[in-house]
Amino acid sequence: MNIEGKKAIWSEYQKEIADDNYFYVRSCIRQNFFPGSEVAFLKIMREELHKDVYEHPCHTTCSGIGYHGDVVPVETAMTVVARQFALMTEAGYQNYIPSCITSFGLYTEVLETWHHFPEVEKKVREQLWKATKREFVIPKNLAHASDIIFKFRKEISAKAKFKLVNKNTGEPLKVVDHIGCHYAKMFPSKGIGGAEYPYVLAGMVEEWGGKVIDYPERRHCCGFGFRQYLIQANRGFSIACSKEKFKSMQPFEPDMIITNCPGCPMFLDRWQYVINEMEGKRYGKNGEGIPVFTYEEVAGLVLGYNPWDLGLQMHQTDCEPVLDKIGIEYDPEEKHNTSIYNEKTGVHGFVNV
Amino acid sequence: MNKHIVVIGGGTAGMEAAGQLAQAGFAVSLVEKEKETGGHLNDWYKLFPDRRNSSEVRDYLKNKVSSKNIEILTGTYIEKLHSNKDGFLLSTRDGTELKADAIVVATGFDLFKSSRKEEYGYGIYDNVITSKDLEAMFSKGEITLNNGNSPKMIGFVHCVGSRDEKVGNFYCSKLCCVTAVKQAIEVREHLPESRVFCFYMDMRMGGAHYEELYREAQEAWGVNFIRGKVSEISESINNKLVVKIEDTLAGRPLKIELDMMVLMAGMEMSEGGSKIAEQTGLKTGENRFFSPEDHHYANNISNIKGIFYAGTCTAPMNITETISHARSAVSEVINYFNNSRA
Amino acid sequence: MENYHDLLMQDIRFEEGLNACMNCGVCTAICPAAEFYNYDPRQIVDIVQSGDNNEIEKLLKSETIWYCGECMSCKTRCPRGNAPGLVIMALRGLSQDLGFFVESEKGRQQLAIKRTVGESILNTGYCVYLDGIKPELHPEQGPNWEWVYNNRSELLDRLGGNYKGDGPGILRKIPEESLEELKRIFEVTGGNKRYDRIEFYSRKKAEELDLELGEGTDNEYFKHIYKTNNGSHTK
Amino acid sequence: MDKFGFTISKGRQIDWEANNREIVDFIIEREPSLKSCIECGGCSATCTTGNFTSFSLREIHILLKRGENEPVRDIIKHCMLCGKCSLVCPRGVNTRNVVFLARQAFKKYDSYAV
Amino acid sequence: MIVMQFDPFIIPFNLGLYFILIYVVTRSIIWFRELSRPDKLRLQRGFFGKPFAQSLKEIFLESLIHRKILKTNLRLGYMHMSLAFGWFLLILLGTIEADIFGEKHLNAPYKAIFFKFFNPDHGKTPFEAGYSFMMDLILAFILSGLLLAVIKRFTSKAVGMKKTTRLKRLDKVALASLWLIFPSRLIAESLTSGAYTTGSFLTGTLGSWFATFLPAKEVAYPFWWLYSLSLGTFFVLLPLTRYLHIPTELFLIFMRNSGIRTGDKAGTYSEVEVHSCSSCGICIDRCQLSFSAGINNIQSTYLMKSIRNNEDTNDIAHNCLLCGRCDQACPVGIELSPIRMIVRRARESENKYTNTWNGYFRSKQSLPAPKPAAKPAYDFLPESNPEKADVLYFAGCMTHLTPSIKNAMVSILNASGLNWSFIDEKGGACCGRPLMLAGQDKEARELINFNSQIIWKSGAHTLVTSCPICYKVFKESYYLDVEVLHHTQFIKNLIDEGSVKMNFLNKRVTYHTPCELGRNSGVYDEPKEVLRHVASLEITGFDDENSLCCGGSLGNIMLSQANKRKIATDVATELTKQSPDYLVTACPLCKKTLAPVSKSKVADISEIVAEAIVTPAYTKKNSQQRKKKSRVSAGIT
Repeated sequence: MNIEGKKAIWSEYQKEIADDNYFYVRSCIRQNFFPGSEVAFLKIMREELHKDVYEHPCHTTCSGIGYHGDVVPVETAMTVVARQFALMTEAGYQNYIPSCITSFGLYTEVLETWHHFPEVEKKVREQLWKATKREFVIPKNLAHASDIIFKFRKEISAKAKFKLVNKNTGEPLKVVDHIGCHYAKMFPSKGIGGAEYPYVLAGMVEEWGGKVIDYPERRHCCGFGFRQYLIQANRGFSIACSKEKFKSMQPFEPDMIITNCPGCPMFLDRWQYVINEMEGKRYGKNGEGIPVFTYEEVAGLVLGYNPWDLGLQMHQTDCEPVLDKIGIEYDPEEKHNTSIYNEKTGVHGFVNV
Repeated sequence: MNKHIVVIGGGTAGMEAAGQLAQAGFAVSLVEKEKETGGHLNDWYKLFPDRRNSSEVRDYLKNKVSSKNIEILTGTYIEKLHSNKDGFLLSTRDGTELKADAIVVATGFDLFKSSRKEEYGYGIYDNVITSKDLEAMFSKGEITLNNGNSPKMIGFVHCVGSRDEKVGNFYCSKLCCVTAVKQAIEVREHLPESRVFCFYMDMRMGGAHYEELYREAQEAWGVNFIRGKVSEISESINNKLVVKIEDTLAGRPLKIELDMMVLMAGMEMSEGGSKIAEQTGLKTGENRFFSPEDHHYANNISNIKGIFYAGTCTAPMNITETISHARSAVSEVINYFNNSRA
Repeated sequence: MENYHDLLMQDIRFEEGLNACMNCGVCTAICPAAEFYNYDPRQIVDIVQSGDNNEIEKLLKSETIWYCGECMSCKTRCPRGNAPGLVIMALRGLSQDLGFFVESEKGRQQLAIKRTVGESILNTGYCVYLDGIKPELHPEQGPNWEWVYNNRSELLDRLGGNYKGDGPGILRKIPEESLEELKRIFEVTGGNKRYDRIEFYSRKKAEELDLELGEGTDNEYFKHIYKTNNGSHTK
Repeated sequence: MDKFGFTISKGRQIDWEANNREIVDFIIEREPSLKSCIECGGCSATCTTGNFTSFSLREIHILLKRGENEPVRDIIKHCMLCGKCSLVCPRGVNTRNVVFLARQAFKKYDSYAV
Repeated sequence: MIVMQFDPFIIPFNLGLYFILIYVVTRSIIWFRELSRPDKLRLQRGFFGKPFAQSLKEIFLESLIHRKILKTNLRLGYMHMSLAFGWFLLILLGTIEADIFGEKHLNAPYKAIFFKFFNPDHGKTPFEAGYSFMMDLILAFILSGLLLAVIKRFTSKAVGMKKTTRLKRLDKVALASLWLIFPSRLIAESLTSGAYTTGSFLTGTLGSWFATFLPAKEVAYPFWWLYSLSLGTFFVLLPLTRYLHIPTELFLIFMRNSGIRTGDKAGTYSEVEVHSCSSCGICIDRCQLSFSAGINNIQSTYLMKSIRNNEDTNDIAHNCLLCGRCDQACPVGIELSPIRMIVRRARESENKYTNTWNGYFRSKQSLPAPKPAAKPAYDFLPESNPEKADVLYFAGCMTHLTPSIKNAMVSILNASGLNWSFIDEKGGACCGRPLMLAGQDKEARELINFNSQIIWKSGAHTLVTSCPICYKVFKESYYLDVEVLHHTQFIKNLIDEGSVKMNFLNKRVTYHTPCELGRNSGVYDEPKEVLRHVASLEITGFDDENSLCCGGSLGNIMLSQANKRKIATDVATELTKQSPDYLVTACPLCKKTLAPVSKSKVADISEIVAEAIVTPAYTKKNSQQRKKKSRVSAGIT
């Protein structure tokens, strides 16, 4: 493989990202499954990078899961999105950063549609007014939270306490990057590095000392497929997709997976357990499993945060192998022992002044 | 006649036009940006459909322009071109100025830059090559992978950069199909043990003896034709190319591992051509090629009096068409002067 | 018969998603659903663009339009700039509005999505909310999830969440007035209408199948559509 | 698995490497004219059996070529060997013999399996 | 003068003779036991009665005189006759000679064969001389034929044949010994005669000449050995070589005359036929694959050969048009096409893949039990409910590819004023014949049942087909109580009844007899009569039994399009020599095959008739009304 070729492509997909004053919008799924990640994001932005990130207490779901579950009509979804924009406008912000890829995709789609069909935007404004008496200005800049971390990846590595390097061998960790489908597949120009060779996570990994591996099914969907997971009867499809990816990455013996999507890390994490239950197959080098991380978790680890503050204890596939390789200290006792939790002070991320 | 004509572009069309003009008694300057004339012919080893050696045609053209009436300026290209009442003034990069009573634009085409088709990984995966790269291998006489081994499974992707809105080309380059078939046969000749696959959307064999060549490929060389557009190419850990395509005739996705994939790069308006178009205000079409006054009966005539088109600067053409197009350009030049005298 | 093609044309996504298709199959080649389901987006687009309303009606009642996972990989590659995924979304919308969705096993599942995600949006302001992700309903979440679920409040506290709290933060309680706004948006923009239709046609189907359909998720019909897979969908 | 309420779906991609093309090889060895097929579908259009079912020789041929033999094993029996297809084939493929040989091939490789 | 009674050189001959006698007896017992019960009875009845006399006559005419060969090819016929009949006479008269002139009556056979050796000075008296003259004459007769045979071996043209059969090694040895018999006898007898100055114009003259420079007596002896040896060898090899046909043919004749036929399964009769083939090669010359397509390894004689040798018969069996031209010509009267069909069926009826006659015929019993029959192949065919009608028209697959014929038939049927219905108007199931031709009877039966249903339910009394292929199967393999007519016969009836008026078209036409209609169904006259009724029909020299096959026959599943075209081209050229206005045929497939390669327009009879038909408005109207009425009465609208 010729990396120069990729660099050439990456250079063609530069994306405009605001430097400060962000309006942060949470992700339903990540709040449930990766609360630590969103907390870590805010901590990094505010305490490490000293950026102004505002979170509005009244923002809600973007209804994206419902929209892609096809129970929420497109007009409704657009208006819900419009309301979020209105909150931003009212709070005096212009740079919109969703934590969720489905949301990011939805926002991009909505903006594109409005751009091509102004009459639709007009209608939505009317409906929003009718329903909430709110008005909005279209965001000046729309970026996904992972774009922001990518933008500041160098600053983060400057403060880093660890590198994505195997401390025993000195080899860079082999990292598989998994990009949420709705990050760039719909609008390649809206993703860093484009749709075919996204650079958003690869950039972080390289910056923090790891080595990204390119495997055939790199672009394959994790299989969430909305209704395909939400309904039990359809989950055979969902898991089959992840299995394809594991089968394809296995020969490369990756040390870890990094993702920027809400559902993907949860599925890639849980399906490893289910596949093992169903077929007795464990992936990763000598079957230790392939730990799956969100980009914030990785950033947090690099910055030396306590794994249990990042919520790594919520993973089904143990992350300890990677922690050991990197040489991160952690207290195994602490992992599942809630009684000593309250003594510890959490990384309270939502102090908002 | 003591008229002076400048022919821009020393490829097939330019050389043929220059030669014909010289025979008609014009003084001709043939301007070629490369170090030698011949254009894309220099990159092609054998020609479809008869698989004759391209040098034969090259020799024909060389000898055509070996006339005292023709001054050949290679390694130069036109910086400026403006018209005044008594003709045109062209200045080349090295500052020399050329007067012309008429101009024949024969700037030809550029091959589509296959790296723009990102999902095919040209320039990223070593064994993804273009039709041009393959021709180079043919003339070297050996087809090898980057590790020096000879490939067992070879694929050809048709329509790379043609009929593809994603890269801004809506049109069909029309010669890639037959080129693919020709090259597929040649590969089988070189590597009798190999299996060859052509991945096509439509087989556009609209030329003399093209269909026959297609049939030969099927019957004599056992080339496999799979209808569908290749969706993506990726590399497995043992450097095999994993190809994803729908076998549209079976209505099922198909996954196949190849050693080598050849991209049939389409034809695009040449950069040189586009530059001239910008400078002079010569009309170009939606496909970015020069658009002649009329596609039926005046497809050598430009929107500027005294400037004429020859060859693939107006649309994809094969060599036969290019040469006759160049000749018709010359007859238009002759008419032009006859009428202007009268 | 209704002119389904015209109805589809009214859907903005259809207009975005369908220019002339040349059946190159690039979408099917990359489609995860086509990889596992008896599914071919190319053929669906071909039927839709044929404008043959008989065929489109069959489509609206078929299983096949429900296989797509809406990953939109197809949109990336189409040489004619189509987005079969968007076409599918338009078809699904129409199928629900006309009540055709209950004619297929996969289509009937829409009720389950409405009752879970759909209602969660209006009642909690989240598409999914922690308390609803019960381990017994989600064995695939694994044993560790059971621990997470049972210790969720301590865990969230430790991680710096704002579980059911006021103000901003992880899993905070969404203010009533915000939920009210959502409800009104759904009212104004036809969201509720969609919900009602799903309920209405599902009830009719439930009677037809003689399955009891009460509120919520704990009833025969819900369990039926949530769990049945007649195995005819994959190879 | 009951515990989860679903099983992992099997892929339906045509996997070139995995498939076995002995049936089509058997046919082409004895009826080389099949190599010149251009998938025009003329045979399927005129087919007497196609008048009653979705039987399509064009599709069958493709499946065999790809080594997807199982779906063909039974369908191939639906042909009535009336020979109309061989009369309409623009490439002069002896389609009737193709079907005839396909049936033989299945028999042959069956009985080897026994 | 002492007469020797015995000499060791006769041993080879005796061994050979007794071996072959024993072999023939045992072989015939086995065959008889393998006969089916009814055939046994037929044979027994045949043995005492007219058939027996008939057989003897036939044996004389065919096995000895070779009348059929003489008819088709004089030189070849003469060759066979001289050898067979000549040898027969030689033995007959030889025995008599030995009986009269021998020292006692009823001698052992060798006495007759080697008479000269044991009675060297025989032939002195005028009567004796006269007799030995006759013997010499016969010998000369044989030798003349032998000479021809030798020449044929090296240049088959010499006996007026384009191709001759190829031999395997053992056959060559047998052939050599056969060739040696008579020359050696000639030389032996001559030398003996020379020594004793006996013998007649042949042996005598030759002998006395030998005697002038040879010790005739001594030299004679080894030639008597040679004579005996070659006889012995020939007899021993007989059962192992194609020469078995000589005795086998006798059985064949008896069986045939007792009314036994080949049938559709392998059995004694087919095996007797297979062994009766004399490899004369006449079938090769008759075969269009040979003279038009240059395919020379699949003709019936090779089929018989490879069956005898247990070789793979698959390609031979299937690469044949089944036009029946060879059946017609076979001098031994072997039912060649039926045997081909047996071979085709053989491989189909076994679930196991077997491709030699042996696999099917001999080791039937040793085959594993057939797998449980697969589910019916055509269960997708819908329930049929045809409209009631008196006359049914079944166009058939091929006619659907030639709409002009279909339309012609529709207008003719309308003009007929009959209450008719078009059962496969929207395209029906195939008639089943193509499957049968491929040996797949079981499958064909399903289609036959399906079509029978339709025909029964329609309550019709007549079924008209346009396609001879359908015609043959409807007539022979459907169990229907309707009259099956090919449209040529149907039109003929219309003409006879005068129910349809036709103009005489001022057109010159030639007629191509479709194999399935002519040779294979015996319908020769009706088409020609119909044609004569509407146009001036010219003969082509390829009429009736001698008609050619268009090449498109479904009988041959292996023939390439290119070769089909070659055959068709030759046929078209022959039939359009006198450049007629139309080359007319009575089969859609023939039409489709000939049309692209014929100089003259190619048309089906029905088209010509439709063109000639005079349709007064009323007939049409009436027919429509009647049709409607009957529909209503049948409760269909």
